[in-house]
Amino acid sequence: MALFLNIFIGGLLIGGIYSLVSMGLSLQYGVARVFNIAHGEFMMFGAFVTYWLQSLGVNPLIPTIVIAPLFFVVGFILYRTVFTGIRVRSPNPGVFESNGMLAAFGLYFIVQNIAVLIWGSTPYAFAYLNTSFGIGPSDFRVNRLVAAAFAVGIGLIFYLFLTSTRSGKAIRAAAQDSATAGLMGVDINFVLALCFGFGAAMAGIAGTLICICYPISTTMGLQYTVIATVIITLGGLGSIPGSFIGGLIIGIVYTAVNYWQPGLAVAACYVIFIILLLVRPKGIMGR
Amino acid sequence: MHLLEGKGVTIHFGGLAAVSDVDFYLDKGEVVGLIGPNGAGKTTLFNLVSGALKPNPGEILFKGKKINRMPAYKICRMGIARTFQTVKIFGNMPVVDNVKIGLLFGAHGKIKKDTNAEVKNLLEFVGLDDVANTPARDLTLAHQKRIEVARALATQPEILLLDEIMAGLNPTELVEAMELVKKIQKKGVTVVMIEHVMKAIMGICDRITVLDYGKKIAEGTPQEITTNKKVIEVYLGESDA
Amino acid sequence: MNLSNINWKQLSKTFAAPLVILLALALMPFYGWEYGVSLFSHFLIYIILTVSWVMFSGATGYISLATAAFYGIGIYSAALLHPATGFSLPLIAVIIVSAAASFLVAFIVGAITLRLKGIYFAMFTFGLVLLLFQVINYVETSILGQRGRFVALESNETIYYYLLGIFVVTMIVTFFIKNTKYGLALRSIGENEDAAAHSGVNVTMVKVLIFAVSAALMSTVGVVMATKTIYVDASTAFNPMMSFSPALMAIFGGMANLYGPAVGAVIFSYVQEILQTGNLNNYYMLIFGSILIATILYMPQGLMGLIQNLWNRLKGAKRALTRG
Amino acid sequence: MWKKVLKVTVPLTLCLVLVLSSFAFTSCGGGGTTATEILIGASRDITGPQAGFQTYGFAPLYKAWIEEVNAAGGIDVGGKKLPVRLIEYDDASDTAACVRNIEKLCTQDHVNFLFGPTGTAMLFAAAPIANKNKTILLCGEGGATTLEPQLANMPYVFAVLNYSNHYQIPVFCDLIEAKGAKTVYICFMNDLHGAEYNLTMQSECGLRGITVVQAKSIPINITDFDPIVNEAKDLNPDVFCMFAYPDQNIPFMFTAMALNFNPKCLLIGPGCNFGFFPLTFGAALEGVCGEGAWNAKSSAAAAAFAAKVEPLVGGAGSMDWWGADVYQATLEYLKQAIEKAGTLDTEAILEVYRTTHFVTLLGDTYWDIQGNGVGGGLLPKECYLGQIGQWQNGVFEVVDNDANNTAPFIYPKPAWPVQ
Repeated sequence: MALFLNIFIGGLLIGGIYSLVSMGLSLQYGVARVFNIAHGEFMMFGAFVTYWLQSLGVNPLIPTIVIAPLFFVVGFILYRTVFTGIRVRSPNPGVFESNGMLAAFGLYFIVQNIAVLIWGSTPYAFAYLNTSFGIGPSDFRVNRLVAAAFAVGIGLIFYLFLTSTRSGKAIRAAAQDSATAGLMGVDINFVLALCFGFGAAMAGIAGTLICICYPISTTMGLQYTVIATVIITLGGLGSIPGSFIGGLIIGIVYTAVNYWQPGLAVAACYVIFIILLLVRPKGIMGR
Repeated sequence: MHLLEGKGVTIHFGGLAAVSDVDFYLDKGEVVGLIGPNGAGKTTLFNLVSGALKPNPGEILFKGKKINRMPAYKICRMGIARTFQTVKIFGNMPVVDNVKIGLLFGAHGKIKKDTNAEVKNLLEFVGLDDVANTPARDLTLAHQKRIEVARALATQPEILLLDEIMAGLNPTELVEAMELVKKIQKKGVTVVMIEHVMKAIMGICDRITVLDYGKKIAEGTPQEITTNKKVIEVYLGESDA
Repeated sequence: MNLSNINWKQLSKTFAAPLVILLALALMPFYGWEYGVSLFSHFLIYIILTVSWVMFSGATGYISLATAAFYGIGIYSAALLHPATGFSLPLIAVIIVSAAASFLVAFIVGAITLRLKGIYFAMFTFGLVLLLFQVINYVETSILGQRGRFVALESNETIYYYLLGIFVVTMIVTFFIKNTKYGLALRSIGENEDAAAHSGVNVTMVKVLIFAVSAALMSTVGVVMATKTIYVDASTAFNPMMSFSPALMAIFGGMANLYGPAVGAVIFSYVQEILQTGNLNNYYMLIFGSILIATILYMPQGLMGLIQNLWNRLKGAKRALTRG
Repeated sequence: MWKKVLKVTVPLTLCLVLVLSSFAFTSCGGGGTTATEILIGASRDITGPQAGFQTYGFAPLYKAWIEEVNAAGGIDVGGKKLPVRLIEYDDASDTAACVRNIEKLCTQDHVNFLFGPTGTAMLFAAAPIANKNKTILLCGEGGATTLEPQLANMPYVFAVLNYSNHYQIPVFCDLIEAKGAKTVYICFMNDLHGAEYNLTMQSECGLRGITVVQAKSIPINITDFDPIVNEAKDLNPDVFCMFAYPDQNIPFMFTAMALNFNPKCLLIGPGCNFGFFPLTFGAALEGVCGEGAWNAKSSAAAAAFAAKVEPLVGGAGSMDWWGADVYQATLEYLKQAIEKAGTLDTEAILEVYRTTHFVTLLGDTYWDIQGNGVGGGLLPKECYLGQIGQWQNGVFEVVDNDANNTAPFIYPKPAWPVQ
């Protein structure tokens, strides 16, 4: 019973954070058609900015106020400069996708390298709300609860934005069919850049939450990108609820395998990824 | 026994029947027209015959042999070739190589002769011999459609499925295209063509099949079709092109 | 390729230069430049990996990030079959076994995954590297209680000649594929898979086969390199950079002709060497990334494509001049 | 046709240019043949995952030592004072790069000595190459049981650091056995380092009748320690061993504190031996054990060295209470060995290494030559200042059951402070 609770609730708490990490990637790939391998690096940068600010005595949740708009602008500009250029030059969407991914690889190297130059490659960690609360026979970390709640909150706000505002609807239209949306008077380059920006902002916020719960290092990004890839494949591309469900499932699987053999946790996620690609490549919420 | 025969061919796309319970047949040497409004399931039927899609339920027989579970390349090698509604050429490869692919893989052992000479013959046949070494993407749409025809013919087919090869052509090109189809027929190849250009259909086809909402609504000679009530109903409001 | 009407003059022109290069490379160990042998081995590794990568990914447009996985299979083959102590097969036998193993793995993986399009294929292949790393690491440390394995040390010259041999084989295979109907089929798949299938090309078979051939070549490099680094554990065998580097080198060099990938590989491995010994390694990834983005944006045909364009323009200008 | 010719000539020229430029590039690097200076080479992880050791490991010590030696005019070689020059290449913890660097250092730069690369796995790659090129390799960070049998055939390799069965774990097991510990939980990194400590711990426990309740391997990228700590709480072992790196040890500590897991003895390493541990955890570290060990109380020489080295490595946070003393001893021994040999001839210096005792900050220092006196060397147990340390009032006290002891072993460790 204790083990079940540990896995289930522990998994949900981790899954909440994972779903925020993957939501950004889902937007970037599902709508803007850029498979942003550097997603995890944006997250890592967010984490380090948070670390730096908290070392100056700021509450580690406060930096999100700065990080979100800052990362949004960076993402937006990046899309308008690099990816729009590639998009215009590509003869078909397939070529754009592969070239976009390769450019994202370039971005991954650059961002990680800059971070290594600034912070080196040693791990950083600090204690924030490092206490536990009990549910039945099990203990859980307060900081993870805070982070998961924060992640769910951000996800909800964004979901409302997508479903009820004009820009949100334009994004959803572009996700369905960017060519038609373009014909309907949606400025498609702007909307895609918007999505990329939102993706980057979410990565930044996710970085803050990761920083609260886990040790961070400049080389941690790719690992989270891989997990996020599995989650968005599981949940369905471009689907916010899909990212949530996928995140929670992966969170629970990850925690369960961690109880059994931590060495195989990432491998387990990957096996799920393989099975999924072969059985239902569209994902749970995919159309 | 018919050359090609379809029995109760059906396929669903997400609950929607794109082709539903269609029976059809082809006899050697004929030219059959396949018409119907947009979205009637004509191209889907081609996809089913050529192996891009698998019917469920239903079966397709080629010379009495079931082919509806076979992969596309095998169907091609057996002798059913096709062109595409939106041209699918190998754009960065020269025209010769486009045709050579069909000859080397589709005809697969059917040709003992010199392949280069055969490619040359085919290009002459469709009238592309003077642009043989140009990258295919640099050609006009009309020419690109002819590359597809040449590539399909290169596989030495018994049945050739032509998907709107006359759409978007100017009057001169149209006449040339009609000539080409007749020449193909003379070669002994059975032709099925999807076309919206009624003049062409009526002028060339021995027999016409009409599809609407995935169902076969009429079949017969051009004369029979033009007087068929159902067909007129379906085409009412559409131009008489 | 039509054998009946080979133009011998042209053939000699095509092959004269490669033979001269090959001869120069073969005499390398006799120049008395000891470190040169190591340096050129380093170049050869990346040339072979890059050319084999282009063999499949360049033609079909399927971006494979599994290079490190096959390279790692080679390294582990050497660790298991050519260890420092105990029963050891001769190196050439290990190379063959490893190539066969890699071919088999790639064949199976390819058969399952090559219907995945675009990004999914890339992610899948990259995941394969991580999966192999995690599983082998787990089995080695937690089940077998291994603390890494040791491979028998070979001399630098032996390693160099093995690599040179593999290089020649790789080039011959590439040349062969390019000039037979399979090369044509592979290109047609890259251009339009549907049309290829409906023209009678057994798309899956061609893709899987060439993918497996390129994987086999990649793994042989791993075998040879293992006899140089000697100590093998999962993290040294499955290094993700081994997946990224060949892709970048190929894109930078240009994939349109046979030499582009090789030139890209030499330039990049040389840059890496300079940065390493100048302790500017910190900037390697930065340079790597920037060049990657710049190449995709401004030089889509790669370095060789750029040179060719410039040359064509120069020639065009000259002609225009003489005409005027 | 021109296109064809061009296709061939361009790459050919490019290759040629590269080859020529590499000749030019390399020709300025050599020059070690005329003995006007003592050349020492090192392939280090300057930019990779182990780059931290450039600030708190072997590197700051050998850099300071070279500066000091050169300030005094160099090392006396047969009556002539020769300055020391260091050639340091970066390998970013990539084995292939490390091998290439060592080859370049030996065959092109003709270095007289090599300092070891960063970490044990790199050592495995570097040692055979150094040995093949007959260049003395003085290892810093890293050392392993697996290396021991190989040293018999590697006369040019000298490993200074203590490790699992040499002699940390036996000493630790003696300590906990004396206090009556009955059960142990082992958590280890699934790499060479972790696997060796795990195996040594298991066999040492077996000899003493201590039960190993669980031995769990963890991957290098683990982030979530809740499962491990929760399981350990259920099994309630007397002793918990964490054989991983700072990246894992720090989050483990946080988790153990948050979930209030407090075994009677906690052994953490490597990482616990570094100055940044007390800076991160403060009073919570009281009673936590680590591998090592030495401190200012070990000897007068150690006290002087500790005072000298702290500003060198950039403050208390970078103090290494495990290896710094032995790294320094390596350097002090090297200087005396060169002076005694009176030449830079490798074989002559090797002979000194095999036969001679010198006084360093460790006191009497000599090498335990493997392979019946013809192999490489390890430092014998008598030379070390300690094997196991325990944080007590901010000092990494040596708690070995012998003369090295600087404070009594605290068992059980106190409870975590209330947060």
